Amino acid sequence: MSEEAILSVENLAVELPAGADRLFAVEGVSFEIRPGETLAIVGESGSGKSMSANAVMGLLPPGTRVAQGIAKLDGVDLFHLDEAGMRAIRGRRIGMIFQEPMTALDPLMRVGEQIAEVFEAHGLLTPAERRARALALLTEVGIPEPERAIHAYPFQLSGGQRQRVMIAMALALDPVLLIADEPTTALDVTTQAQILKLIKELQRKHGTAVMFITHDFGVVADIADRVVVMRQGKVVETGTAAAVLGDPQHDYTKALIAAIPTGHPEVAPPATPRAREIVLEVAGLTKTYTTSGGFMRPARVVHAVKSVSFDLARGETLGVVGESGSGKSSLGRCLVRLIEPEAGSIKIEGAETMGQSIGQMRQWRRRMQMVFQDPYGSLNPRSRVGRIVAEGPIAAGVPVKTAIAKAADLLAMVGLDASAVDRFPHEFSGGQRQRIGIARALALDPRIIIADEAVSALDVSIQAQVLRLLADLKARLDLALIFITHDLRVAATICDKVAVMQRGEIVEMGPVGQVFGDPQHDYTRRLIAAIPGRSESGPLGRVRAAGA
Amino acid sequence: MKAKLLGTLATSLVLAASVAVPALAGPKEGGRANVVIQPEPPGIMTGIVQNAPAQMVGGNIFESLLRFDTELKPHPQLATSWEISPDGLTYTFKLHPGVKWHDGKPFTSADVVFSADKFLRETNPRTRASLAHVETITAPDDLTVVFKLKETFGPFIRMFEAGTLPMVPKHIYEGTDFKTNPANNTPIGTGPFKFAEWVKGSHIRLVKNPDYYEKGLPHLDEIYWHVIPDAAARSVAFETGKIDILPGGSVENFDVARLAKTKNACITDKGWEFFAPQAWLWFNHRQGVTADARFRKAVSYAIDRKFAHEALWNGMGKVSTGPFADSTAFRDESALVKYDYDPAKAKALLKEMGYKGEVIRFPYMPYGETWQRWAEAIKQNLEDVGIKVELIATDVAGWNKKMGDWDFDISTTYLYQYGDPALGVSRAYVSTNIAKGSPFNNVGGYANPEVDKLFAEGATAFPDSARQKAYSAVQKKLSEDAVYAWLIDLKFPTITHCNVKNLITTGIGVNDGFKEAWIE
Amino acid sequence: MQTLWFLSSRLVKGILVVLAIVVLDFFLIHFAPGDPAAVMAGESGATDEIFLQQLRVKFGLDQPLMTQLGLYLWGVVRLDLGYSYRQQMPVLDLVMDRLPATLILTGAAFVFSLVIGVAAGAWAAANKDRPLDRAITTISLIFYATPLFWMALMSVLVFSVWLDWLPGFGFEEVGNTDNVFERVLDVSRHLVLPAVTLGLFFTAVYVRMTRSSMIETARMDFVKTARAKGLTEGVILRRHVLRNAVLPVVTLAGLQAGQMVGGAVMTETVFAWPGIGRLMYEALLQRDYNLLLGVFLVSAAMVVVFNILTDWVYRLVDPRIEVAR
Amino acid sequence: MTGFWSRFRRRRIAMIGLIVVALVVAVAIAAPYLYPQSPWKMVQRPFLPPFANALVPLGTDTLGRNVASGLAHGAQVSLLIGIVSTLVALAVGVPIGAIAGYFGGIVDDVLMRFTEFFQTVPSFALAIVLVAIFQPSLTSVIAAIGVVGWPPVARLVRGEVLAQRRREYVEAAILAGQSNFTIITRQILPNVVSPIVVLASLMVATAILLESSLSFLGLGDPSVMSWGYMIGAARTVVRQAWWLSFFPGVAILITVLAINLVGEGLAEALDPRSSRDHH
Repeated sequence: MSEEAILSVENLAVELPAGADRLFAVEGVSFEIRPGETLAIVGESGSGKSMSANAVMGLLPPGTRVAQGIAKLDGVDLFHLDEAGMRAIRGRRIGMIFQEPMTALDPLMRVGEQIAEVFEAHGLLTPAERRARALALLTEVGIPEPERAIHAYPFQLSGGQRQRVMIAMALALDPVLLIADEPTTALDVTTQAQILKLIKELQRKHGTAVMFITHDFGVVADIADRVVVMRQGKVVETGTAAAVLGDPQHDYTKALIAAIPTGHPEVAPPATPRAREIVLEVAGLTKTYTTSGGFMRPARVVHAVKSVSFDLARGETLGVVGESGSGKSSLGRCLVRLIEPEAGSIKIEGAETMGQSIGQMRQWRRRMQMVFQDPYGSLNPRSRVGRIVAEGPIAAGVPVKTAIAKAADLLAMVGLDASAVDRFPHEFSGGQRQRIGIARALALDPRIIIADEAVSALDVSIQAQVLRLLADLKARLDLALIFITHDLRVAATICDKVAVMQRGEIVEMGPVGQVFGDPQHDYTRRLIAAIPGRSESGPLGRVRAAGA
Repeated sequence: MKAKLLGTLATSLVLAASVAVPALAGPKEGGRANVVIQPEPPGIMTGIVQNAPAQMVGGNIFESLLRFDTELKPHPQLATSWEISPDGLTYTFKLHPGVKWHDGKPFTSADVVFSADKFLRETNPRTRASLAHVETITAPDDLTVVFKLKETFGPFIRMFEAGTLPMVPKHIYEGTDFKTNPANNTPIGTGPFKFAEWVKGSHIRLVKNPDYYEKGLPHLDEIYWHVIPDAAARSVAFETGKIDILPGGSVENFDVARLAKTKNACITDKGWEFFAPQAWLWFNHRQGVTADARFRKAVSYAIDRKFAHEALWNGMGKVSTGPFADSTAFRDESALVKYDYDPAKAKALLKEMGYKGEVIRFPYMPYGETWQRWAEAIKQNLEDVGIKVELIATDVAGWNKKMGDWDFDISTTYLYQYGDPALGVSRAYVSTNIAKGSPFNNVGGYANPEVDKLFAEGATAFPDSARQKAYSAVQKKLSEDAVYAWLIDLKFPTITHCNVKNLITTGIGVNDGFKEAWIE
Repeated sequence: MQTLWFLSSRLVKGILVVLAIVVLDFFLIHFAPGDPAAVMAGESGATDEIFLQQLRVKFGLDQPLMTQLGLYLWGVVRLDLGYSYRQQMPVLDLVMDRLPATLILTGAAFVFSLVIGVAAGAWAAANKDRPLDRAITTISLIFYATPLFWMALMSVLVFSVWLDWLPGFGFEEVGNTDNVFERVLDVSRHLVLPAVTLGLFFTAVYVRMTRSSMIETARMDFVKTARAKGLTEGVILRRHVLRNAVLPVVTLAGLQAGQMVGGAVMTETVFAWPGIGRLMYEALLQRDYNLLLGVFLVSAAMVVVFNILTDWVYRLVDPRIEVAR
Repeated sequence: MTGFWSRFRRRRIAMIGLIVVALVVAVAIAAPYLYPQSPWKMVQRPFLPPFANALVPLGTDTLGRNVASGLAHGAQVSLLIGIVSTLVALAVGVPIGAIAGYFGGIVDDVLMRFTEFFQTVPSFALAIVLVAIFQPSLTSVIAAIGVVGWPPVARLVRGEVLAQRRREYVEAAILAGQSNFTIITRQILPNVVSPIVVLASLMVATAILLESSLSFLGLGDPSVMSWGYMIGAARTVVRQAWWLSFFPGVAILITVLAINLVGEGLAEALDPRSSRDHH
């Protein structure tokens, strides 16, 4: 505490517009950041962490306003600056990067010009110098071929590259403070690791203070010096990273940390291994997408799924992991034939389903049901929950009344109140909706459940509950489970076997312990290395090592 | 605006210079007439295209042997004199010497024979019908033409009018396909004006024929026919001075009264005597209630012609009382049974015949506002006495088709009578003229052997007193039967600025009016 | 190469669309009651069956329908749109005579509506929910709801008849001058009322579209990024918001081209503008099949060209299209 | 629904629009009682100016017919044509758009080419042709307006269905074994209703404009009094009797304006952004 804080926020309150579910988005929030330090603000969705950052930047969404508090930057209260004064601070004293690098860049402007704009905004340098600086910045953030990239449009860059451009822009004028609002959430795990590394490096080099907003304790463990934990607009705990992660004081923090997937199987394998009763056998499954070029132009071929083979036994859980675009979701959809595979064989309980008619397919689909990713999009907003769950049986010919009654039972089984039957999806929280989705999948008494990123959209505490429910149901109903996820920690927690996919192919498959403990394929190794919070030297790693 | 101002200034300077010369009492030479043409004609070669706007323009380019004044008396044109043999069978014409076509070739009797015997027989059905009475057409010398008839045909002399028998150049058309001859687009005539240019959708320009055979004529340098498709725009054009002359039918009747009151506007209903258009209501005699004379009489009583005459036609023309229009020869008022506006009589007749509310189909004539308003008024008149009417909207083609297919119960129409019952009246009444496909024959399907006989007598009887007898009998019979409901003997007013002088001099009005016209 | 490819593929597509339209229209119009021979003959005031038959033979109307269609299509391929029975001229000549006037009118109306529409829309969006925004929105809504022909009628009444500021009809004062400059001036004066009247409806459309698109775009993340750079609101609005917001307006403008040709029928009729809109209405009333088809063909082709041009402009403005295709 | 109504009510301008529309509807319904005589009936001398005679408050036309009566009866026709033709357009456009959006691929291609095809023909010109061919009558006018009106519906529905199609609840429905028809009608369409309702309300306004344009050109049903007819009939006398074209023009303007205001109010009240405020 010897050094003077460059930013200190005291007793901040942000008022929400009338009619919102609470009066203040943020209330009584205080924290400070010292030069060169990384402060992580952690919390689940709705905790007010982003709102606090936006308040500091003076970029609150319309309708909300700072009701109280001071934010001192170099002794000046930001909340009492006029618009011009605030403009002089933005970009120059405080830089900011956002979650979605795709939408955060102007799609119609070359990235070089977008970087140069920062200098222009503050009336610095000549156009030629601005260009030169932009080039230097792009080089510094590690974009390949910066001379070409400077002329590129955002859509021509990958997600990681775009985020690098954002960082270049944010750091162009050497601000004393960088606000990073969930900057890696939308990125694949390997890219995330690279970006985190880049931020760290730049911070070291320029001595910038970083205010890092995230929901991921793994990331916190990797990057933070100090941590502020927020919940429902209030700060529940503040301290050094080591202290908060290693010895959380508040129950909420404890719960959050406990909910982090440990990366170790939680369900003990059956005491007596029984004979594997194969329910699903997949061989040589292939699906390619051809973007039609028309005449004179070569067609582009993308292998979504390429010669995938595996089998699955009753009571088994197969994890399918990989980064976005690896084909893991396509695989899941091919299995239930939401996408028609072009080659291969899918045998359910020994019977071939490929090449069967739509009518016959309906029969097989009852054996294999799916739990979807998006808790909002996967439930029809205009249907009542009971009806949603009962739809399968109704379509199969069960009388509506009977089906709805059964739906109520199922809802109870997934831990929801029986009154849920008559309500609409929007009346439920994200976790509850995923439970409804699970109930729906169970309604047709399937043998196999495919869960496609079923917990990715959930807050970590909810995630743990849903995972537990799935594992529990699987055991109780003796189901086979295919669990598709990008999160290796989640996969390690719930799966027996794991398949690693890259560019449509399974590059490595085997028991979880074997794949994660002793990865054979280079890609698997890279994935594992990129898991945040994994490093043994980080606070979380130390905690974990000590606890486990 | 500025450019116009400058132009005006320049003109007024020139005018100022010429004012020094004392004004002459006679016609002023030179200048341009701006005239409206509506609709834009498909062509102006009047031997091929016979519609009204084509005739209006073409009448200045093409001429016939004679002209007819407003009393329908013949006057010399390309013929200097003519002679009818006492038996009424031989017509001998002496041609004007030294007449040249616009391309410089001399006009001779061979052109007359070609025009009448070859060209118009092929292209003009109306002329063909009249020429059916002709036995031979011969040219004893370059300036003499002789028409020999098979039988006497009373109205024969009226054929030699510019619209019916225009002279076309033999040297250009002989041996070609008349309809596609390129000269149709750059017509060559003998008239006082020559074709200069035609910008489709905009204007047609005629210029003075300097070699015209009548010395000192024409007075005007050029005529611009402006195409302005919107009626309101035509009125504005007249008021703003862009247009000097609005020929009959070029503005809506509702606008006529207003325009007539504007400054420097002169109005006349002369110039329609030859055509004598008469409007009436067709009845379909073939079926339904309209086949019943009592119903037709009821309708005739139910229609308030006076209201329409005043509200829709500005009191121009006359309320019709019978099948012969006011200026048509052999009209006999005393022979007619008349149907004045009397709804009570109409109701009584309907009751007597036991009309049960059958719906009458009325595809009215789609010739513009006035006709639609009139149809609405007629429908209202009829509904007031209890007749149910269904108005059917059509376009010109659809209406022609409906009429030609006899797919109607009543409908409005008007036809030219061409001054003589044999030319323009009998066609709507004689049973020999009932044929599907045309909207201009005996569409109503009225068939009465007695009437057929009387019309035939009237056409060929000689002399005129014999014709009058037959026609008086016909008028009596037709009005007794209430064959159609005759509405109004139309006159289409010509509106000009008052400094346009001497425009309407003949019975076909504007159609050959520019020869003697001048602008003060 | 990309461009060439784009143009040729769009052109092929466009030609196919136009040909299909011709075939459709051919059947549609021939389905109509009314015999063109009767119309032609009817003009002469009197006629007989021999004459009608002559006309039918002359113009191939006695042939089976499929033969007529085949002949017509073959003609279109050779750029021969047939012969107008009524006007006694080749259709192509008639249409081409009238086309420039329509192009001038719709072109002027298009530019007018787009420029004013986008400017006013942007102005309104920049002042969202302030009196200025309300005023612009209200005025544009009124123009949007006003029947085109009524507006035309009222504008002639006010500006031409009562105030006598502008000519109310026609293309030019015929034969007044041979001076090119004076002629241009003259035509421009005649153009004002019809072009503005035709353009006002579309102006209203573009105002509304630009405004909502601007407001939508202003919510985007990259606008927040621009603010975080410290740019002023004015720069953000012009450089980031407007450019992005204009894209959907451009697309809409391309689609509206067809509507504008339709609107031209009305405007040209009221203002006596010698364009193809008026030609079309006249042709229809006279059942001048070949002429009608010719006008249809040309106006559909115009729309296709407009669409291609719009796509082209879109490609210039939006770099994403080039690669995405 | 109550949430929707309170959101709608909050917009004052939309409420004004709604009140005006309600008034027009009331006039349309009351027309036969207000003016039991036919609006075609010639009741007074022609060209009687407005406010001169209490029995004909808005004056008389070229044939001495009551302008006020024409306006009232015209309201009936305008609304009838506006609503029915919109329904026709929906009946054609919704299935085409839904099928194209749901099945995608070649079906989509074919249907959308078909739609594009109709959009390429200048729609007003097409309407003129259709009405002329089938002869002007209430039915042909409604059909023509419907036929030129459906492509935007199809495109909108296709877009919305396409967006819904990608949502996982549709995949869930397929896995539940529901038929395509059930999925489209029971699952997807209810979620697409809001934008369709908004578009439909605006289409009613457009249809009224289109009908008036056709009537103006003389392509209206000659037996029904409509506002467009009144203006078309008054065009030639616009200078001596301004009220004949002025009043019906204002009637169209106000009605179309009001419907547009209601449509915009609907759009905002049904906007997913504002309806999502409960989470």
